[in-house]
Amino acid sequence: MEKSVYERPDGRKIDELRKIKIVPSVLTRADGSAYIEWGQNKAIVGVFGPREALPQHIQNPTKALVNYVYRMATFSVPERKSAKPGRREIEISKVSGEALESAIFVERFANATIDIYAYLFDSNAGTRCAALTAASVALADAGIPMRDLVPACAVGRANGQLIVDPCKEEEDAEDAVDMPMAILPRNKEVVLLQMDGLLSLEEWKKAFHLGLNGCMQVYEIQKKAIKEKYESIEKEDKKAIEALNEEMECLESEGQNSAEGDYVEG
Amino acid sequence: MEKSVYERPDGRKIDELRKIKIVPSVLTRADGSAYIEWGQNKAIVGVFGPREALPQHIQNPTKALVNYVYRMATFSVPERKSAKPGRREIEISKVSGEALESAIFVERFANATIDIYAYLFDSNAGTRCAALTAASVALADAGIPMRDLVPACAVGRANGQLIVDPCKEEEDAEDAVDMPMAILPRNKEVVLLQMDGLLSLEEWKKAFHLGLNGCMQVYEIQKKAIKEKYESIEKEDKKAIEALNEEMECLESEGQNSAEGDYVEG
Amino acid sequence: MEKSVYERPDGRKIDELRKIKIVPSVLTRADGSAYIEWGQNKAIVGVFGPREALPQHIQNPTKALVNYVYRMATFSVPERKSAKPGRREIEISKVSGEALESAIFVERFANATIDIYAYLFDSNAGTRCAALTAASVALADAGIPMRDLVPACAVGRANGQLIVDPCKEEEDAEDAVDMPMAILPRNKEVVLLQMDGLLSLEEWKKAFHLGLNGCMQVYEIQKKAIKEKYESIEKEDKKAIEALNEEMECLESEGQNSAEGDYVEG
Amino acid sequence: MRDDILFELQGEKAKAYLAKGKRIDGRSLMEYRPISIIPNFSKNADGSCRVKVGETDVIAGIKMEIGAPYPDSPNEGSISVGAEFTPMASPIFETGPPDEYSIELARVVDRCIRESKTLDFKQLLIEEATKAWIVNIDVYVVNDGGNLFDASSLAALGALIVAKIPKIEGDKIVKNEYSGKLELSCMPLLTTFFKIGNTIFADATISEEKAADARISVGSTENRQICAMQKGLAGKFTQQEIERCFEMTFEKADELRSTLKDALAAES
Amino acid sequence: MRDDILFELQGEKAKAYLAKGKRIDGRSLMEYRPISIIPNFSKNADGSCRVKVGETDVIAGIKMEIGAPYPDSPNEGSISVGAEFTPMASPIFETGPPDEYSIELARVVDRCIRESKTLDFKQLLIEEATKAWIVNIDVYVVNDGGNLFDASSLAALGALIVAKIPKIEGDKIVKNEYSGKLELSCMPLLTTFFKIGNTIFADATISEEKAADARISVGSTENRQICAMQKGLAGKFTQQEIERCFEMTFEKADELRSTLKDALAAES
Amino acid sequence: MRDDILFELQGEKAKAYLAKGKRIDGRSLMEYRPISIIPNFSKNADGSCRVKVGETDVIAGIKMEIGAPYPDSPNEGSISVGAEFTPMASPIFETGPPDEYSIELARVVDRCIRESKTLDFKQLLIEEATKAWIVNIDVYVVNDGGNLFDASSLAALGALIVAKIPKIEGDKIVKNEYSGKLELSCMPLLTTFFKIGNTIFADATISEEKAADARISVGSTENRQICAMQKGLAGKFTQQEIERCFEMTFEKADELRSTLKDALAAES
Repeated sequence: MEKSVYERPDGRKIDELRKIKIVPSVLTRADGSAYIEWGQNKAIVGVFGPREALPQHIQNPTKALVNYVYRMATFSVPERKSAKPGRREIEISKVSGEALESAIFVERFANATIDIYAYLFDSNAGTRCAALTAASVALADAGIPMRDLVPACAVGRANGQLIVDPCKEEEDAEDAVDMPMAILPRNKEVVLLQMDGLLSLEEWKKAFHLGLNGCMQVYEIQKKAIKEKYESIEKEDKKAIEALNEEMECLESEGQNSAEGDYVEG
Repeated sequence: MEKSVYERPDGRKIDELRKIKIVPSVLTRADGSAYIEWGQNKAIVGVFGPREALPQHIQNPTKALVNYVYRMATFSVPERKSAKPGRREIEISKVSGEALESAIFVERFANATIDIYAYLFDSNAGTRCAALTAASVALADAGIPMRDLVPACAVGRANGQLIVDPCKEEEDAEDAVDMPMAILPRNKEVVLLQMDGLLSLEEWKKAFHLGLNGCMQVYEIQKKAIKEKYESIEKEDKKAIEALNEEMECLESEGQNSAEGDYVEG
Repeated sequence: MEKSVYERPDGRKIDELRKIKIVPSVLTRADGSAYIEWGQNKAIVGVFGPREALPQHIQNPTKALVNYVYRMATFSVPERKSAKPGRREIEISKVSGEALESAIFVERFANATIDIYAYLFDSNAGTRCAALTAASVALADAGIPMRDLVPACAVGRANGQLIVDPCKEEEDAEDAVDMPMAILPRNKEVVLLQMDGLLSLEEWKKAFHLGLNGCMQVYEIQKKAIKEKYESIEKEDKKAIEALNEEMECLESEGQNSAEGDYVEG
Repeated sequence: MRDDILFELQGEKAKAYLAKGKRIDGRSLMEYRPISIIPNFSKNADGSCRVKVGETDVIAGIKMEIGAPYPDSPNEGSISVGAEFTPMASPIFETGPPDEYSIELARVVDRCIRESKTLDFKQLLIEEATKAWIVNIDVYVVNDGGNLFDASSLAALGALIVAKIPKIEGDKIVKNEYSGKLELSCMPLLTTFFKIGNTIFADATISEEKAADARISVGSTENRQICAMQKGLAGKFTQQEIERCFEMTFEKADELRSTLKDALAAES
Repeated sequence: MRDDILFELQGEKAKAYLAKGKRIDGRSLMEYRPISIIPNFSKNADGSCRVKVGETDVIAGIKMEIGAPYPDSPNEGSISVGAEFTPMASPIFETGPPDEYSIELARVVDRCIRESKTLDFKQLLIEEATKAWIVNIDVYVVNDGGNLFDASSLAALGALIVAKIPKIEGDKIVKNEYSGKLELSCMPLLTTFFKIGNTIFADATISEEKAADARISVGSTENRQICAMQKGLAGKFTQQEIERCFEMTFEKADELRSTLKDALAAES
Repeated sequence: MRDDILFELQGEKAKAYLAKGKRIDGRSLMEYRPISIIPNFSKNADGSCRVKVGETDVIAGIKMEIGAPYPDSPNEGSISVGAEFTPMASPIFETGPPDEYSIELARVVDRCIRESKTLDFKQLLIEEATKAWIVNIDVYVVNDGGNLFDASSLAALGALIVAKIPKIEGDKIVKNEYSGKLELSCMPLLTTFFKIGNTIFADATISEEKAADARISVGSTENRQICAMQKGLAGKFTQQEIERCFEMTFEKADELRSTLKDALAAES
């Protein structure tokens, strides 16, 4: 897309993502799951629900709670992390859960909870985006009705150059900016957006454009992963197909959603 | 009252309190509240209730629970306090809550809780007395029926001299004694009494006399604060008056209480 | 039993237990209790229940929960222990509770819990066995129906010699092995078995034999303690006898149990 | 008391007003409520500031502590921001360890200060690799009247501006004596925008906030640099909506900065 | 088991008796239940003592640790008192972190020892500013038969009296060897008085305690000095009532002290 | 999802099969499910290994840290084993502090490694009394398909075998550089046997495990030494039953060891 003299440590173009591999249905005891490799990042996501929210006093009679838990294994980072969840993990859990909630038809499941657990076992920048990207695939795998998948991707800056999907080395640049984002691809609406670092308004616009582009690429990978799973299942299990079918319909047909949910054209 | 050669660091007489300012109704989301400045001490107290005590198994079918929480902000003390509540704060919360319970008609509110939160944002000795003094004003502001207000005041000793309302410097004296107390003024009954330091029985009697005297001065300041509020509200809000009116009646008429509550002439 | 050149630090024979003293009914507020001195080890055990398990969601409709809590006082060990329970205490609590559950007719008490609290106040090796040994006496004291008592005893190795009931000095030997075990004596079935250290299969068989022997000795001491209590009570309290009577019957008659419970000849 | 059901009803009303581009209290969409600022609220703090934005009431205080620099930046001090939603601030808060709400609040306030580079962490060094200042900033929410992010950011900045550096003798802090002031190179502030339906507005009251679909906080400096962003709640923003917020952010942050400056000038 | 409802009924009965100046167990108002004291209950403790007052049963143990003196008292050691209401002590206690009951108990026992100045903290110094003894006193409540304050105070004092100071080599404690004993300058003890209706009495049983309106604990020394006070529960005391307690406190504490001395003499 | 009631029904079925000496999935009583092993699963770990045994899925990772040796073994490093049952592993796990299940799992895995003496703790010393390696081994349970002890033990051993020792410069670890490998003198592994009725079998599925009366884990080495034992659950074993398990343990552990060796050979 853009040309630049900046050479990325891993030789990627500035708008090129690292290699991403997504495998749905990797766990047997969760209702849905997905494994993701995103560069060095490795995450497993398990989904449970909709199931009764407990204790009762946390139940919401108008919608399902979305409980997202993001955790990093002690050995997943260069310096050993404490086994106790840190404040960073708690903040990421909160904003990621809110991002997913925007995609789920939560209003269909009164008093329920949808629990999403995302664990990182290896990491190299961009873990919250990797986990979130896997999470909506796991939700689809669990047959939970969604308006859309939620692809995520970070944009960064290193040595004056805006780049998509920065790696750790780029994240540590002197002038680094880190802007993780996630969208609902159909209308390109932003459901997660955070930013660290200094940007002018003009730079922000360019960065946002790069990020949107990255998210759309991630979206294709998500859809392909679900489709492959769908095809492999087709030969084995009639019943499971129907649930996924419904999912795929929901993701591909546009006009229907406004009628089904509270979706509003942005 | 007494004459002495001892000169107090802030020039006060031995039976003279620091400057006290009480403002009721400073919070909008609590049911009642008060702000107090007592020398350098600054506290805000918020009251909620009577409301249902939860979880259910803590409910008492014969009376309301009184849950008093005393906390100091991390920056309210010379050396930074941990954000985690300490054992001192927990002990003070317990005895202060018991002191207030003696004044509240708890038997009228089965299965309920009355929650009182007192936070100190600046301090210089005597914080538990300042917080407790503000708390009964906040309870009155919340319209919670009480037998009496609960003024509090500490007595101390420094350089052989008994003094009322010691400041930090006096609290750190070699021979320091610290005796915080709180009373129900009408019958001068003691509802909070603690003591650190060495005293003979004779000294204790003198100290107690000083303390009673201090509490009675605090009582006048409490009543004045409520009265001023009452007058300022009168012009604005008819409905709120009635609740406070009931409070003030309860505080000023004596004969009635024995009939209404389980009050026993001491 | 065996002869050896190894001399034990306290002069005991290799199959000789330290002095054990058990006193049932030492607490008045628990439903059952026992005090044990086992060498330097001193433990007090209190039992509550069967009582309703709370919160409700932990209840099991088919049997009583057995909640065993093993704790060491901060001053009970050579180096001060933190007041917070450690991982060792939690593991011992789990396996000891499982051992006792095998003896209790838990299926008779749906939705109930039986809480067993064992505190060590002095120690010198073998504390889990001492606590467990006292616990089944305390359960009997509480009148909780059991298939059998649960005597416990450790086996160890020091300087190449297998020994019963090792003391601290023996536990610290270069080639030390520590194997605590507990049995249901009637059929010599193992209900607790743990092992630290290196053993060949042949050594293990010898060690196990020593341990069984030790447990049977402990069993006699348990029965004697209950019997003495029973006799002393006889003179005082008619009603209490009946409960204990039932206990003793249950422990001494064999044929009956299969009919009463789910006991299976091993 | 106004209980939570009442707030929900007010939320519905707020929604109806906003759909017509109006607000219950008569403010325009991008107008802040009256702001009052009390710098140096706590004498025992090394810096402190109480800020009220409408009914919202927060108190920030700073304590400087001596600590060891992080191994990977041996010549730098650091900051640490904490937030406590006191249980008196709202009928629904509870005492207890910091929950996800207060953690998010603290981390976004921290981000705005840290990423603006207003504090030169190298100037917080006392002795290479062994001693540096840790600037502890704690924000207490005393009354939650909505828009806690902006009020907390304002209070934290106010506290930083008036903060003094304790005097050191040997390894210890000398009580009540100071060796100078913290130097700040700019005045970073958060401004937060809320969305209900298709309406975007600033400085939500608590009833508006409870009815809001989405929220975006933008940290910026007087040099028109964006230094932090945080989107919150389960709603979504289009690119145009976000850009609209950015256009407002510099203007609104400038307003807040001049209110703060006035309060500081009045104080001294 | 005697469950809590049973205790409440007994409480009503206790109330009726006390209204007539009598007690269910026939004691006079200021009479203590039989006391038994076992010093050196735990060999691994540096000092320990088990105390039974009627059905109440508590065990105190001491561990001396080497720690750094507080910066503001570089030539002093310190004490630290903890209390644990074990769950076997009563049907209603639960395992878990120390609650307000055990914290109050520990702090009042601590206050009585600390404020009496029976321990000279300067004598606990090992090396100025870097090493001093921390005297950890932990009290375990094994059976709650009422009046835990007095029983715990007695057990803590007993443990202190028999406590030995570990031998040090270099920076480490040598196990099972001691370099001397803790020196105490006096024998501070708590005596607690309870109020039901207008009756004041000492050493409440658990049923009396559950029925009590108010409680006051007074710490005193054999020199007739008051060193600690703590009023508890939601009742109230008049000045005369408190003075009446003070008059009794010295007498009752003297009784307890001589019981303790007898037990120690029997031991050695 | 297969919910827990479904598992219970399957448990009943498993019981019926086992009573006839058979298993639902057609395995023989002592046969393990297919095992897949991925060494070096995490690059940021100093050693790591993912192990699947049937549906059971666990990931072990190692981080070496520099710490002070224990005072009573000044020339030794140490190991520390943790286990986390992630909430995705089963519908009934919850996030939170390690409970008794994960603590037991971690401690038995630790025991098997530690007591086999496969790691010479003296070789973990960096500098006497002040610096030594602490080998942190953390096991994450990702899917609980039964028999977590054996899978976790296998993953921990796999991680240890591939573990590298970080390079040190001065007091600090140099990131991504290594000075060598951990040396192991043997390959200790747990094998766990379950009992339903009078049938003893290995490698229980989750439904078999839920129906099991008793469990015994035996740690052993290729030298036919037993290095750890742990009996679990509320059932009981006779001496003959235990001896039968021991006879199987060496054979089964040898099988697991050769599976592990194959996986490691394939990797390099």
